[in-house]
Amino acid sequence: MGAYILRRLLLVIPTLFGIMVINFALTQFVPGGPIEQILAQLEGEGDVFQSISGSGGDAGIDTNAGGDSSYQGARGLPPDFIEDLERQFGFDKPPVVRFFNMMWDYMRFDFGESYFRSVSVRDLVLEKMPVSITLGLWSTLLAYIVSIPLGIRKAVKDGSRFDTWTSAVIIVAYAIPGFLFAILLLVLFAGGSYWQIFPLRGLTSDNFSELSAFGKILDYLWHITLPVIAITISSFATLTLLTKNSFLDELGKQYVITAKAKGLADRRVFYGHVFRNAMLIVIAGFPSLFIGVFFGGSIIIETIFSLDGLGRLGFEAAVARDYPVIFGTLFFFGLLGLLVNILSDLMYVLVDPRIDFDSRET
Amino acid sequence: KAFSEDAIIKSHAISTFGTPKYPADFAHLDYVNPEAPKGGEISISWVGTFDSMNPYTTKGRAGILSSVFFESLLTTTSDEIGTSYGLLAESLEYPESKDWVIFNIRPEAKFADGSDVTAEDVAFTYELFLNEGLPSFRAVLSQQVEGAEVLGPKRIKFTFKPEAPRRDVIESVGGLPVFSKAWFEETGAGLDESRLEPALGSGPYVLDSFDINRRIVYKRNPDYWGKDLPINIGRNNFDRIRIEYFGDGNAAFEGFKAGAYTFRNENSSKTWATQYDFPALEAGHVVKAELPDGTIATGQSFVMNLRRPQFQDPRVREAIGLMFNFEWSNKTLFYGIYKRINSFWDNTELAASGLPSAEELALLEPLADDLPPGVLTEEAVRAPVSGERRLDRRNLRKAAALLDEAGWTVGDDGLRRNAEGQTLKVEFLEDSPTWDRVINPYVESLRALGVDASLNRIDFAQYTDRTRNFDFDIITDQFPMGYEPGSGLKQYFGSETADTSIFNSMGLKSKAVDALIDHVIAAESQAELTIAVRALDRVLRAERFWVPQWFKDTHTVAYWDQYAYPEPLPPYGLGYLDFWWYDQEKADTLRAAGALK
Amino acid sequence: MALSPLNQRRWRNFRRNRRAFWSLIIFSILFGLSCFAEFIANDRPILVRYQGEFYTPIFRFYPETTFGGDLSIEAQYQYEDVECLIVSGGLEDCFDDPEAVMEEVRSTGAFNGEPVQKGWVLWPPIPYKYNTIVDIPGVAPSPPDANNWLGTDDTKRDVAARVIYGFRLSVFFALVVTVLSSVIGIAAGAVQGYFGGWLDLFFQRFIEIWSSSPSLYIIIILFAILGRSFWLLVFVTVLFGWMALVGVVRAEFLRARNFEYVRAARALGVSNRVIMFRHMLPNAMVATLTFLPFIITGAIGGLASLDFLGFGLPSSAPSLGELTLQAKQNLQAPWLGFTAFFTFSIMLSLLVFIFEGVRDAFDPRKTFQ
Amino acid sequence: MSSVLSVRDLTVSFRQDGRSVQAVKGVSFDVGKGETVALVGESGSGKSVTALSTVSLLPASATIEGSVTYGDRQLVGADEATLRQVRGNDISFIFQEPMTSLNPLHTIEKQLAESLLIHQGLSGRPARERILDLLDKVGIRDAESRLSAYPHQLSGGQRQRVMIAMALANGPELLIADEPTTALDVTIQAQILELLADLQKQEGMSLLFITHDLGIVRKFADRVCVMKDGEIVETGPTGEIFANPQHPYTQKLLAAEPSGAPAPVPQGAEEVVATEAMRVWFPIQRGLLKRTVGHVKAVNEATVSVRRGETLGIVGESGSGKTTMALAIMRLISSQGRIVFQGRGIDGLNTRQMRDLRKDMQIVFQDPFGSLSPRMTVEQIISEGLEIHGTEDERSFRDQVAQIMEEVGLDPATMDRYPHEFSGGQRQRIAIARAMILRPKMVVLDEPTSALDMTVQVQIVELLRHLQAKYGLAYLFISHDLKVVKALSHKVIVMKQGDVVEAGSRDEIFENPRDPYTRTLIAAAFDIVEHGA
Ligand SMILES: Nc1ncnc2c1ncn2[C@@H]1O[C@H](COP(=O)(O)OP(=O)(O)OP(=O)(O)O)[C@@H](O)[C@H]1O
Ligand SMILES: Nc1ncnc2c1ncn2[C@@H]1O[C@H](COP(=O)(O)OP(=O)(O)OP(=O)(O)O)[C@@H](O)[C@H]1O
Ligand SMILES: [Mg+2]
Ligand SMILES: [Mg+2]
Repeated sequence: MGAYILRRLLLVIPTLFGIMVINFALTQFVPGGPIEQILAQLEGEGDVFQSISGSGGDAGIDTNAGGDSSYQGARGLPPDFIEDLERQFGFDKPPVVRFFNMMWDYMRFDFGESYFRSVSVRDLVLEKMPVSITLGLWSTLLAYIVSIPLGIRKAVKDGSRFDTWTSAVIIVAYAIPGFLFAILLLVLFAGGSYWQIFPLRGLTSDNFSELSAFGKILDYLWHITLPVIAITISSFATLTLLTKNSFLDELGKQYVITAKAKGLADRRVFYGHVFRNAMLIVIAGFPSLFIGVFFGGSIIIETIFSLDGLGRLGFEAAVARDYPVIFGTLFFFGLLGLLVNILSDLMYVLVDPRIDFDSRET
Repeated sequence: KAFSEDAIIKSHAISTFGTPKYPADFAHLDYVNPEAPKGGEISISWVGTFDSMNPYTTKGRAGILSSVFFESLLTTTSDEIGTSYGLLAESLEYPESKDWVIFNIRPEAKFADGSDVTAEDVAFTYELFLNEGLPSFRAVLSQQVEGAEVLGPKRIKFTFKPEAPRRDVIESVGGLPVFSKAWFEETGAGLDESRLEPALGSGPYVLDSFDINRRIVYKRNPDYWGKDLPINIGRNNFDRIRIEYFGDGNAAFEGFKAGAYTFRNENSSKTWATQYDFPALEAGHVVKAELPDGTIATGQSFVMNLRRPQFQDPRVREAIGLMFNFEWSNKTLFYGIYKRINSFWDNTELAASGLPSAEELALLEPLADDLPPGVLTEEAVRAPVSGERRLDRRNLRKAAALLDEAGWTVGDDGLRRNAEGQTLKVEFLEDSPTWDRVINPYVESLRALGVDASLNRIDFAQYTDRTRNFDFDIITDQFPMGYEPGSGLKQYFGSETADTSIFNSMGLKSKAVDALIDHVIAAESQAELTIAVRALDRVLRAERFWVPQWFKDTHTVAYWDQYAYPEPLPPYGLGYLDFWWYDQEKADTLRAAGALK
Repeated sequence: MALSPLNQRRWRNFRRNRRAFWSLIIFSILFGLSCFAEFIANDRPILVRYQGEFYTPIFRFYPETTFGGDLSIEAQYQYEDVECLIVSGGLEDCFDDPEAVMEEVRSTGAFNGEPVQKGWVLWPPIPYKYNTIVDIPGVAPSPPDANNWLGTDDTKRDVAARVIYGFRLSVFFALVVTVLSSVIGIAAGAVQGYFGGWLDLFFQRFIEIWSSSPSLYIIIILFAILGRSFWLLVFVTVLFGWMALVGVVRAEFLRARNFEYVRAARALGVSNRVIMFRHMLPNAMVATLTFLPFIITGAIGGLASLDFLGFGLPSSAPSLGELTLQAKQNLQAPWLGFTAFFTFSIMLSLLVFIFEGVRDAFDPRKTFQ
Repeated sequence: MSSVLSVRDLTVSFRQDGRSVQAVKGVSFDVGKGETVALVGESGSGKSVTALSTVSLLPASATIEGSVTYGDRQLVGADEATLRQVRGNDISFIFQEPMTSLNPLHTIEKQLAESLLIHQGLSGRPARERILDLLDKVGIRDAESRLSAYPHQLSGGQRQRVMIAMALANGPELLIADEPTTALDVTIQAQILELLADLQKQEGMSLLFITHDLGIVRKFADRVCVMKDGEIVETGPTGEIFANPQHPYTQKLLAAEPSGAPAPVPQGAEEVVATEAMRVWFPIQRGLLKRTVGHVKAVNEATVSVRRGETLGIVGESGSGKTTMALAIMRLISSQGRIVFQGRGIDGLNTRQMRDLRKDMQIVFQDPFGSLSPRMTVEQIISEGLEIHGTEDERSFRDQVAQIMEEVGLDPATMDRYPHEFSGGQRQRIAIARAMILRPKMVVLDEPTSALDMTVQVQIVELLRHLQAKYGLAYLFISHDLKVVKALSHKVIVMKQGDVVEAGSRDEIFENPRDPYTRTLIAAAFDIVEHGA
């Protein structure tokens, strides 16, 4: 096992390198690059969120972006302008050179600076972290806390009325489009027409720093209630059904009868015995699920609740072709993802000691 | 060019043509309320976020209104076109030839920290823009200005390049913001970086606080040096200007309903028509108003790429134009809020109408050979009008006839083909989903006509890439024309730049247009300008390379009932952050009713 | 083809789960019906009788001149003048006052005293196609009424028609994608989990690299080179979708390969392939069967979000995803949201129930009252 | 004598695939305090089902009718709380199939500790001590080092003993033991039976004992119930039944005993399989990183050889490495040392190359339940080998399957059932059928008759002999039942703690054992029989 872990850790390096190579190569071919993005910005377009946030108003009614419009409006691009930009972005060098420069920087944990902001990629990621951790952590936890007991109960009562109506509820919850639900929550509970119970945006209140510790916690919970509900609502279905089905598969097995014969209470049979057998996938999937929610994020929920997290950052960077951010986050999360994969494989072994990863050639 | 002492003009203002409306000793602007009380707060929203307080670079997303800190030597007003009045400048001196200009800075002009605004600062700012400004801006500046020269602590001279067109050079240098040299030198800040600390300026507002992703608050500088200047009387009335940021348009609107901010300039006809029925509005706490907007239309239109073979034939262009049913779109999609654009200078005096006048003819006739048919004899082209039906039969019949005539005949599958058997392919290229609902019906109409039309939506980096390479059939573009058009027209319509300028997206190459642009540039007076522009407008419209869209001639605003504005409003500006004011009494009523916190 | 006794037993088990069985029937009917969407919702009549001849506009193009009009372009059947031409056998007067002409012809069989050859038009139940712009006055989106049972969307297209076509397109897309990507994914997961060792080690790394490649860019590039098409979209979705099941299947196989019956199968000389797919897979299918309905609906959602970002099908294509987005953009038009929501939840419920039945069918211990 | 458990008109039927099958048809009996009642009878006659139904441990597909009273509590239809009270504490269970009855993911210690915790509230050190004590009592050597083992790391007999320890942990009032000693060698078996007898004496424990081993019945049981086809056909005190069986089935059962000797091996029969100094060591791993801290030396330097038509009997202590050796010979676990099959070294072959040889070498696993794919029907399971390796037989697979099922005493009508729908003995025969249908050259039989009643045992032994004579099969026959070994083997090896302590011909070993362990083993085996007779 030790050897296996070592092997896995060593393989992280070439894997990460592979990820970077593929991505870098692809960006060489994708039409439209950061320069086009800048040009679009100069022309007052290029609000990547317009389509999501619905801020566009009617077709083409120009809304004046921030800044001095007379200044930006001074158009007319000199011929050397683009060359200038290319130099600025280092596009005058051949791709291979750029790639190795980048990798060399990365090896020294220097992730560069965004093309479009004078901020280092690391700071940018750190800046967005709280939102993502909040959403990721709470929604994952909530999903597990609700789904697992529910799934178990459904398995035990398979085919009963309880089973049917809970299935209906979770399916409906899953089928509600997340962003519609988010807006519904927002309009109902935070907007100006119905009940104004929850805040409209952000993670904390303005006076957060003045609150007592307890007040801070309350304030934080108050703020995250709606977004976390909106994000989580759809995740019950798969997890619950997975739990249920895994349980159903195990419930008839002999060892369950043994456990019952010992006189164990149902709870103990389910959680003490069946759980671990049934939950290999559910438990082992936890780390990667968390990572998924965490940095896949949910751009739409983030947008609706005016939370600025990694989901938005990633999407924005991809669409705006902000390569340093793309590669920086890719590197960072690629690394994280690889480690989490190792972790989740180890989790398999922890859950089921019979598991190993060796070849079965005898 | 020698100049003599007596040819030098010294004035408090400068006007492109004619004389400034306000004399040197004017008491206040006509459209403001000189008695407007100071105080209160106005708050607006913005969808998106900000991460910079430097609006002079493409890096970062600058906060809304982050240029409010800065003043320039000259400023414009909302009731007059083409005139700039001294703001930081007490007076300006220039020769008739406008080869140079000297600005005399007001002795009392101070930055927010109390330091003097000096000629050094102006020169420094100019250098800064020249070295670190947006490249496009840099280019313009370096084409126009020879150099800046500090003549005294409060006196600065700009010399212009001999070849630069003269009409508005003074205004463009006078319009530069003025930064504090000391501040830049102290902080080592650059103009081309995003930063959250705003540069030091001399304007009426200073930064109060900001909270990224949430809000920016500006407060009125009580020690603002220029508060008693005649040009500032009745202006800058709010104590605080607050910008609330939202991630999402719906959330922003909810915020308005809930009173999280108090002023909203609605940009969606749908929201305007359907969503303004919330409790606060029904209780009368919120005012919904349509205020007149006298500014020039943007010239927004579908533009056909004349480089494409299928668009070479004007009959094809006309047929395509006939199929866009504005009346239906406006009524069905936009709640009837828009007006049709007919001219490149719509909503102004410069738009051509009816038959050409004698003066216009005088310009046009020499160009008769290069003119599109009908310019001399027919009324200026107007966008076709459709009836109730989306597929207006009259227009359909006309378009069908035009295409038949042009050799595009309908085949067995309903699609039109030319002699070579090619279909009449027309691809609309877009990058924003908001256009889908406008273009899809248009596409359907075209398909009914037998045109092989389609809509292709791509992401905007790709869109930019394709439009810059002129690889498109039809895109939506704007022709934002000025009130005093000049050499910029060449970028939009001139033959020289047809293959390079992104502004000439249709690729128009017309000798007649070139000649008319020269007339416009050469115009010496407002009257001459008007005639030349109208003639040009006429020709451009007759080229039918565009399918004009729409503009809005009102401001659709809603605000919590605690603001007042002078009536009548000036034609060229809504000025809610500028010369509106806070009505304490109404505000108190709102608060007493518990409507606002 | 006769089912083996085991499969017969499974089928009986499936049928005994009434919920699953009826779900399957309903789903099949719905999908079956939607396959004939052209006959249910179309802006061209199914059959036209004009001057004693039959015409089939659904299948063929007829210029307006066929029916006595003057345009060389396709007859616009949805407008009264064309209908009037057909009914009245091509009377010129139709262009002035179609209503009156039709009225008269219908009631008297003649017009202005002159007999005409009466014709008729047979419309599908919904006289709109997914891309038909409904030409009835009123702003878009318009609420449900007698003409538009589910209202119209913000482009003034009939929502009912779009749902029917959208259902077909989405389900077809999702089924193709799911079948392909599940087969690949399960096979890949099975191979890795079963063989372990270096194969697992390297295959896993390959997946790690593959899954972090920017699918959005690949889509952009492929679209730019090959043009937009349904099958390309299927290809791309499968290209990145097959990894969804690999992890869970691998985990189940890593566990199941230690079971005694696998050893027994090996002792019997069963080939690895058969061991994997006959012995282990049925026992390692929990996750797969649970996830499949969600993968199917997920594929629909994925298509929707691609549409949304502008990398999917053209915006005129009937997409359920687009409907949802419109719902968000048009909060004042709740019927859009409701339609989208009901379509999705009905579809998902049916699928979940069906797969529950499949699970039951494969569960040897499952018994029914 | 007051009865602890009283069963009246117990009827159990199973729903399968829409139909209902009665497994137990109106059974009535009593177990008195301190009494031992033996339930014997045909394999598949409903013994296990009867036992399980007393405390409602049958799967959901079963319907139980009738009454079962424990003390004054009615257990049929009782709620979970009552049942829970009774289970484990008052009534303990030893399941027939120990291999699959332990939770595969919990260590031995954890499983034992749990019983102690819930019924006695014991935890920590005292619990551990009690566990060690229990393990020691059931004869697990070096118990301390086995605590952290998982079930799959134990031999069949060891697992069975863990089950027994678990059942005894709380000093139950009634112990229901379903074939508790099938996987145990005679010496340990004796030890366990002693232990049970002790408990009975000291604590007045009652015992419902299900077994095929009539020797044990004779020695231990107070009363015997004989079951056939879901009914109790005869019941009475042990002595009476044995002395004077009434029912024809009982008579047949008592008369049946595998006996006789195998046909002699033809002269010059070629060697089918042989090993040279084969060795299997399992690493002992600790911690998450699974560092190897030592080895379980399951098989040490084993050298065996079997010729065509010959049977090699392998006997020995439970946990001595018999199964391990068998698996290694079959190349199902890795081993060191040379293995020759039909003159060809097979130790270096890879899976694919081995596959072609598999037709000729088959194995019947010690754990038949675990070795049957739960989602395949019996027909599929049995016919699969034919499918892979082909057959000269013209008949359809189904017909061939039906025939072999009949040969091993199974009803061909049940061939579309899943494995879990059979009794333990039936499953064992399915496993035998699966191996035999291929007509292999060599078969490893790991405890193939442990779950079979005497009549069936005789039938199977006959079948094996018959096949051997007809096709010249070579057998490696692993068993604790020395009588069967004697009836089948030409040669015998005796194993202890991984070593082959003695090897020789049948007669040498049985008549003239040299090794002390062999001697005790044989003494124990035949002692029990003699004792009762
Ligand atoms: N879950 C089940 N579904 C259907 N039939 C079953 C099920 N369990 C057992 N049976 C049947 O019930 C009968 C009695 O089984 P039981 O396990 O009680 O036999 P047994 O007497 O214990 O036999 P053995 O000595 O082989 O263990 C058998 O014929 C078996 O096939
Ligand atoms: N996977 C394993 N890991 C570690 N130890 C093992 C493993 N499998 C078996 N052992 C140990 O190897 C030894 C031999 O086991 P084996 O199963 O061969 O015994 P056996 O002779 O078949 O016993 P029984 O008669 O009880 O079935 C036992 O001590 C067992 O605990
Ligand atoms: Mg049994
Ligand atoms: Mg064994």
